[in-house]
Amino acid sequence: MHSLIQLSIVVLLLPLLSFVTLIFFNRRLPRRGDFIGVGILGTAFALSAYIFWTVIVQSYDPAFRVAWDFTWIDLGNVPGVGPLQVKMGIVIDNLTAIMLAMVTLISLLVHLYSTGYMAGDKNYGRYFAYLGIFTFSMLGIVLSDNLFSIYIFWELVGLSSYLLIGFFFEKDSAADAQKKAFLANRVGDIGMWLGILILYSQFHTFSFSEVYANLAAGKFALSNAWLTAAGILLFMGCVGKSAQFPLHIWLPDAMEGPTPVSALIHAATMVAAGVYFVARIFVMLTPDALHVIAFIGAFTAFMAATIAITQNDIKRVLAYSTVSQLGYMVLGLGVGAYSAALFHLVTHAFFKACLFLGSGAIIHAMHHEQDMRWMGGLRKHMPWTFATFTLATLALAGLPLTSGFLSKDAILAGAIGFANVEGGGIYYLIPVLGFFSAMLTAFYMGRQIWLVFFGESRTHLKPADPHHGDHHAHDSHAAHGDDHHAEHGVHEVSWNMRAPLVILAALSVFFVYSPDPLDGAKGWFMKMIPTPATVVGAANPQIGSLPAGSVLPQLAAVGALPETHTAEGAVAPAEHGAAPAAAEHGAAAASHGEAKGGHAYSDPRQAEIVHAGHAAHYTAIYISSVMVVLGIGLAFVVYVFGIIDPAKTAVAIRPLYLFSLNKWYWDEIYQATFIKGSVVLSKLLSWFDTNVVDGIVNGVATLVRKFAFANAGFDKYVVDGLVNFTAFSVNTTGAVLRKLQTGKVQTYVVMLLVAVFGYFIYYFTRLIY
Amino acid sequence: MLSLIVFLPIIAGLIILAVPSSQKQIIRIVSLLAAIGQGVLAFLIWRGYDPSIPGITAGPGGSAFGSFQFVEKLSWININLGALGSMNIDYFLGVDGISVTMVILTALVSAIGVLSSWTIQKQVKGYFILYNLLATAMMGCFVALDFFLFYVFWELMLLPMYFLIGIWGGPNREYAAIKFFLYTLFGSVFMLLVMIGLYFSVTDPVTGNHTFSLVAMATQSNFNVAGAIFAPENHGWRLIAFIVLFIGFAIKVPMFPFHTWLPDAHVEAPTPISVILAGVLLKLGTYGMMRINFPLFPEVFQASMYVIGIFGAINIIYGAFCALAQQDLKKMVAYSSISHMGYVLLGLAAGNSEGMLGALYQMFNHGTITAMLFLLVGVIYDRAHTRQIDKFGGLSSYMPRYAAVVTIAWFASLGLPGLSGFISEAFVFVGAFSSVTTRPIAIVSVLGIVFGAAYLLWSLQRMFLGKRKPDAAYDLEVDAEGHEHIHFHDWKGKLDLDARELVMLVPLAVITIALGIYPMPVIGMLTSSINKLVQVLSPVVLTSLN
Amino acid sequence: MEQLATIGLNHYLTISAILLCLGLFAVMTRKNAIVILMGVELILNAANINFLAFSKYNGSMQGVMFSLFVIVLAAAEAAIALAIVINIFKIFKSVDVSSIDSLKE
Amino acid sequence: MFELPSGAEIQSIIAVLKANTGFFIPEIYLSVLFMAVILVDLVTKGRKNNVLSITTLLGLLGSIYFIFQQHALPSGEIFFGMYVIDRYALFFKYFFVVSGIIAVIITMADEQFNREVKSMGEYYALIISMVIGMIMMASSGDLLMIFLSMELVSFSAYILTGYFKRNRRSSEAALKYLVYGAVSSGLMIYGFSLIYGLTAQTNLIKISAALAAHGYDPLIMILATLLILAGFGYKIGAVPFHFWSPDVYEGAPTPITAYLSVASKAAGFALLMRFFYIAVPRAALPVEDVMGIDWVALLIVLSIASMVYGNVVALWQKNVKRLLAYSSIAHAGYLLLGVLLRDALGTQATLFYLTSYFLMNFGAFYVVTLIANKTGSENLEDYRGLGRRMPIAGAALTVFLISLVGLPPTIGFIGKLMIFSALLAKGSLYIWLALIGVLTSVISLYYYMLIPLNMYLRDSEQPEEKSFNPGLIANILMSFLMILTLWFGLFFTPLSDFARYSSAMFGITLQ
Repeated sequence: MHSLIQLSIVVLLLPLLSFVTLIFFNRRLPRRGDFIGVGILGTAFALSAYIFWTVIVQSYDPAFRVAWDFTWIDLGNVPGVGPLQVKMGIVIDNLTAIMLAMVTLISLLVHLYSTGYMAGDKNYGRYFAYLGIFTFSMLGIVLSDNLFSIYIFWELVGLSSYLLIGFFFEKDSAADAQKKAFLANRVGDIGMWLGILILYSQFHTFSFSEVYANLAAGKFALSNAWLTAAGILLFMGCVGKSAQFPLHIWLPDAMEGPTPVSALIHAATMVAAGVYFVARIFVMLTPDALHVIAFIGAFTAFMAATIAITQNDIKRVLAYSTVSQLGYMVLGLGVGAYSAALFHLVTHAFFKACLFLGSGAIIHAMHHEQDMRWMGGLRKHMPWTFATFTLATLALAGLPLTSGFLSKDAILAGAIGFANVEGGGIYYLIPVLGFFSAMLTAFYMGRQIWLVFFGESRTHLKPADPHHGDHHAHDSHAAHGDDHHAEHGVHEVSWNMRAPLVILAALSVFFVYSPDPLDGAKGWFMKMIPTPATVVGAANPQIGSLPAGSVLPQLAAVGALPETHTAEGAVAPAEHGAAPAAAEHGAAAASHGEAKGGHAYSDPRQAEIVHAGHAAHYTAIYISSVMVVLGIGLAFVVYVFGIIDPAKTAVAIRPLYLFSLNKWYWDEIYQATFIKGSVVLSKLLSWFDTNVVDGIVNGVATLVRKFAFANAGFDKYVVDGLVNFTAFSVNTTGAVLRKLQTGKVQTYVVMLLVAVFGYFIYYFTRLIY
Repeated sequence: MLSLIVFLPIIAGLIILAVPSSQKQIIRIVSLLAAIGQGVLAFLIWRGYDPSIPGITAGPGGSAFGSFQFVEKLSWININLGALGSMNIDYFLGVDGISVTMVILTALVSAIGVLSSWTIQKQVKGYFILYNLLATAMMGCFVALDFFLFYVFWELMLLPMYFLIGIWGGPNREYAAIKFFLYTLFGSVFMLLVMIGLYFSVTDPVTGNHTFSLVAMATQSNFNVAGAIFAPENHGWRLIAFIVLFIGFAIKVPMFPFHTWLPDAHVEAPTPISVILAGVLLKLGTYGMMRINFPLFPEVFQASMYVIGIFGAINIIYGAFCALAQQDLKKMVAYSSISHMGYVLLGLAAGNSEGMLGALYQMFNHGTITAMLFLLVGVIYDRAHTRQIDKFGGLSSYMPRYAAVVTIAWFASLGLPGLSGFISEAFVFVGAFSSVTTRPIAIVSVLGIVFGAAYLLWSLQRMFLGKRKPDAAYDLEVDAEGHEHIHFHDWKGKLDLDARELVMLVPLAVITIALGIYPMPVIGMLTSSINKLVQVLSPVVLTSLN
Repeated sequence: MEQLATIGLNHYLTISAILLCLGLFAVMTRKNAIVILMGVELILNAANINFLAFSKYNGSMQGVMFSLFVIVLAAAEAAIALAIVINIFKIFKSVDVSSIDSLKE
Repeated sequence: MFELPSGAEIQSIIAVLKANTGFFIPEIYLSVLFMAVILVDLVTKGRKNNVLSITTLLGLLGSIYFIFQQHALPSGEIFFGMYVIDRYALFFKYFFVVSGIIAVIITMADEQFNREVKSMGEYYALIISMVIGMIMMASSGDLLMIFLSMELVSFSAYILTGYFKRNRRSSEAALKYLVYGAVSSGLMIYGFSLIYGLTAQTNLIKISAALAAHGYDPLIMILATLLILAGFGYKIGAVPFHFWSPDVYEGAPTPITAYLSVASKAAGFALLMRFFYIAVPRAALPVEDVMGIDWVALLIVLSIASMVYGNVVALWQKNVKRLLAYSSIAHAGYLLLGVLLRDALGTQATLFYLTSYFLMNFGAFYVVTLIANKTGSENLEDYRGLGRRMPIAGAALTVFLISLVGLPPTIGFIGKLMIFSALLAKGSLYIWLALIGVLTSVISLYYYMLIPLNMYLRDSEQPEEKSFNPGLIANILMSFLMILTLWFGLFFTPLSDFARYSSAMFGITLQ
């Protein structure tokens, strides 16, 4: 077994150990055993840092990949298949190494931070236990080498997120949020599971490598539509976890959890798992699937950004910005800017974690005030927080010299390139949305910075109502139960909360990733994480350029989004043209080893996109810079110089304002349709069950039910019903027949004779005829 | 060995018969000892079982001894029918992969049932006699390899169940009891006719006589009586027989639309009986299908896989929806059983190894998990004397241990990875999706995953999270240093789980988790039998794998 | 006269059939238990006539024997019947069978 | 016109009679016993003591010895074809004697007699005479013998039914029984006369020979058969000849009810089978008989009607004895299923079913009697909570009822199993009858379970929880019967082999 594998197993199991220890013994340990959590995560981080060092820094090999697996379930010699095992395994490649380091680092920082933030909570110990199991399952996702185990850890992540969102379960809002999150994720998981099933039903294996090998060998027996469907369905898992439209609704509510949890799970790692998963399955995604992904990403990015601009809760702004940024990543993958998307994943993880922890610090300092309208002027009180927060904000907004700039720019460049290659008008929608969202991002982050840190404190403006307006208000600790803004002065947070901020902020600067502040592609990350070779393009090239007519019906059959159809139809010819050109581009790229890791692409289309993206690099820089400046400028115009009064504007464009404030009414829509729908349906069915089904079986239902409760003669109906499905027949026959027993002996005699002579006449007639 | 494990409870019952009914503790202990004895035997069987031997059909030379294990075969009845030769009925026990797991499950659940019967105060003597009778009957059904013997045990279950529900049940128990009795009897009387018909249609290759041996019946070439009612060419009657048997077993499962006895029975039955009912009895239906219904009429099974699958899907989704609407916690759990047994049906309908394996493993897991669920329902019912979900709220603040176990059980029941329920459901889907016949059905039934999560999480939230409901079934008081305490009206015992309850629950929880992490201890015993069963069920499946 | 001289089997059978019907009629219509029993006697005698006639016309003794036994048993039956009827009269103060119907349904 | 037999002939006749008496010992013995009991009664001046009953018991037990002797005898006719000796008859001889014994036992247990009558007088004598009569019914090979034995049974039954002279219900039952019985036996005689007219024979075998030889006028034959069927149907209490039975069973003293419901029903079946198998043409019949008469259809109608009517109407009964009466009608239907098969397996099944019915029905009535002693009532309502106060009786009764339903592991289940096996073995046409059989048996479950339901699931109104103890002997007997019911439900080989052994009439087994 490769030494790195052993290490990674240790890394994987350490957090589990922390979970087990803390869940059982936290009450018996000093400080509720938080040091165990932190210590263990420290070790885990050290180990993964070592892995990172060996794999990435020390001896980088583009094709580096070590895997190990063991038979988990042995199905024996299955008829028609032969010996069949379900294996569990671990794979380490460059991406894994980076993710390992990132996850453990952020998790460690959050652990550290929590020691300050959660201090005094009555379930303090359990909190760290939950963090432990979360880290465990997240690392599981990162390390898995097959779909089945990824699905397992996927759900486990969902569970830990469920537990942590509902950590303050006394709050109904928290309870609602955790349920919502779990269910939304389950919906996504269904899709993912079906996707897995499609692949399994073909190859009888879950392992990535085997699946891809089979695909590359063209062993996929079903139509390509099924393959596309598989891709889209697997992507649904990402839609759920990474809070993409239409399942994004849970993430903002998830802010009910403690703020460090929001930083760890709902900003940096778990939500990124979706993107990571799409990257893992990137090579088997057909162009059709990729188109769907790209559009969903773009739309999500835009929608979330528009919502974010009007939110007042500091964490909600960040939540929606997270959704929006995840949209970027998904968009990036969709357009084929693989490296860029993953790059953004990493950078975003750091600065968004920084932002959340910062907001946590603010909330902490403000005694659990989360509404930005009642903040202001904090920069004097909390300089550290201010500095780090601002730096991260700049990164998020994507100003040059920040990491966010590099990655976001790369994605947008890829989007432009993609649009160029596909050449369809509608595909330009994607970069356009991208850039527009960039502007919005800049705007709402500027707004946030200003509202929180500048101006004068507005705490006194807050309408003094006992339970804090909107119920999303605050984490109610036992210790920090009540809060009086007036008395306590706002002060900077303690070192164990400050240190993480600084580290994360430092990680949001460009030089960590790339020598050239303007080009991420020159950075080590994008060099080292090149776009992998697709297995579907190579195996059956017709997928890329399938005549529209033949694909559409099948696509419709598997229910892909409508725009892809039209899109596919539109671009099909264009691709025919593009393919050869792309081929030689790719060749060229390969020859004078340009910044694509000297990778030759088996799929011309992919090569073309990457190349075009590279070409569109500077365009992207210009446009995005302009957009960002516009955004920040607008923010200044509104909040600094007060030229435009936000309140008046809000009134002026009230419908739009409300539309954004109410998050495009998605919650209401879902409430009205799916949730109401299923509840009503369930009521209906259970009525049906108790009355109709039971009724049919028991004979006349109402009778049965009525008699069921009258202890007296009810059961005779039951029996009749049960015995021959119509309560009536037996029972009434009984009632009628027994009347024959008149008690008068002569009637008996008469009936005797009637019977005898009845027979006789019957036979008589039969003899006559 | 099998005879011992079967009849141990009845022996205990006879001993109890001799104990004066005032000696409640002795009675309890006797039956507990019997249950423990069963457990030990089950463990020995588990240890001694050789997973490589497939079972299902007769081994080399047409005798069961080659393929089944722990076989006990004695000539029991041998009566002269003149021209029709002699009617031979054997006392014929044996286990293979699909029954040995059920034997272990039965031993486990009935032991737990005894523990949870500890609180029964009314007519303890009669209760435990009937209980032991029931235990014997259940165990017998799983190890009987002679149709006649199987039928005897099968019917023997009805009466004790009737009284256990009818005497120790809830307010509406008469209704539930007679309903259960008539339903199941209605299902099984037709089975009797089919059994006789099979007897006249099958000969034992070894003796050449007609036989009731299920092992002989499982081989189609033994249907060699010319002109017999179920002879291979007699398609019409074979179809009818299949349907009759299927309905007979489906009523036990219970399969929509024959399921309505289940909620009533569960709601009225005392906790231990619910545990037995859900934990073991329901499995008898699907076990019967795997042991009798399908192997005897494989070609009909092939033709009807689709229908069975559809019924499975209906069970899954319909059950989930009904559960979603329930206010009574126990009723919700009952409907969840219906939903979960739907997975079993679906897996069986797939007709391939993955599906069958999933189905059988699901039977085992559902046994343990549902047992846990009903025990937990019983715990809260003992304290609050109500099961209305809305009468609680915020319990996990006050009963942390209870809440923890509930969380495990609930999540196991909604198929969370790492807990045993997940693996079986996953395999059911894998199988159902892999077989072309049931693929569309599988796609639909996947919805069950979501709705399953929905009703479970919703009930969890309403009962354990949030704050105490204003009309809750318990009082809340805040002591000096601001700690909140609750107490239930007229409940003297420990507020949180007490020792006895933990003894019942913890093993189940441990099993659930252990089998979720590493299922091979159970699955390892099944695979060869399952693969054999799939072969018996026919080559048609194999060609249709993609 | 020669008609009478040649009384054939049919005549006997006709008579017996008529007797049977009369008996049944009595049994069905009469309310008085005694009369009903007389009706029964008629039925039995109808059978007797048959036996005797057949025995005469196919020349075997069994018929005669049979009718002898029937007569005897009829007498015995009458005895038991009367005993029961008297008992009934003691209790119900009536022998109207249609009024004696406490056992029914 | 008839020439008298010559002296030589008379000599030979006497010789034959002397020879044949050797085959007649059990009957003679019983007749002696009959008189002996009357004498004992005279001696003891009808004083209430157990002398009578004990004598009867021992006497009947003794008769078993003589019956056992007859196994050695060859099958055949005696007394010029009047009487038959064969295994079939033997089976019923045992059956009736034992049932007589049990009837006596139940009588001894029944305390109602103390209340109702001063002297047991001729009661036991009549029981013995009934035994004799039924034995003769089972072994009669001649219409005359049939008639005589049936009347003997009926007369004794009338008197026994009305034995509680001062009891309205008893007397009413007697009257009804009498009238109905008289009419139907009258019709039967008329039918006999017609048969005699057609064949000039009264011996069953000769009749069948004559019918086969000369053929017959179908119309007359049908009329005859129907009239005879009326007579038999009244004995076996099958719909539509059953009307007397509920009233009589309810009114008669419980031991007599049990006795009638088991023994005289069995006697009826014995006759029915012998008559239809022997007398009427039966050579490997297709369903539609060569001579245009569809006996099987006739019996099918009777049997279906009985099963459905009996079970369905029983649902409404509130009096346990009456409920059992209807159930006995239903069981007549099940028995007819076996009869109408007219083959070896069918006969075997019928005989076996009779045995099982014997056990469970007597058991049920015995327990009912004991309960009636304690509660003084046979109403379902008064059974509330009895299970707790009379544990053994409750358990026993439950077992008997389960057996009546036909659930394993009881003998009743095996009985049904045999009947249905016979049906299915015969061919798919009869499966539908089997279907009706099982369906109706599901219905029967419901009303049978009403009794345990009241005994166990409901509590009596009056709170007093004092437990009734029916006494040691009673308990032992009940447990004995219960254990037998269960034992033969699990190990029924001997019984069924005996039934098979006995299913040979005149030494011939049907095929």
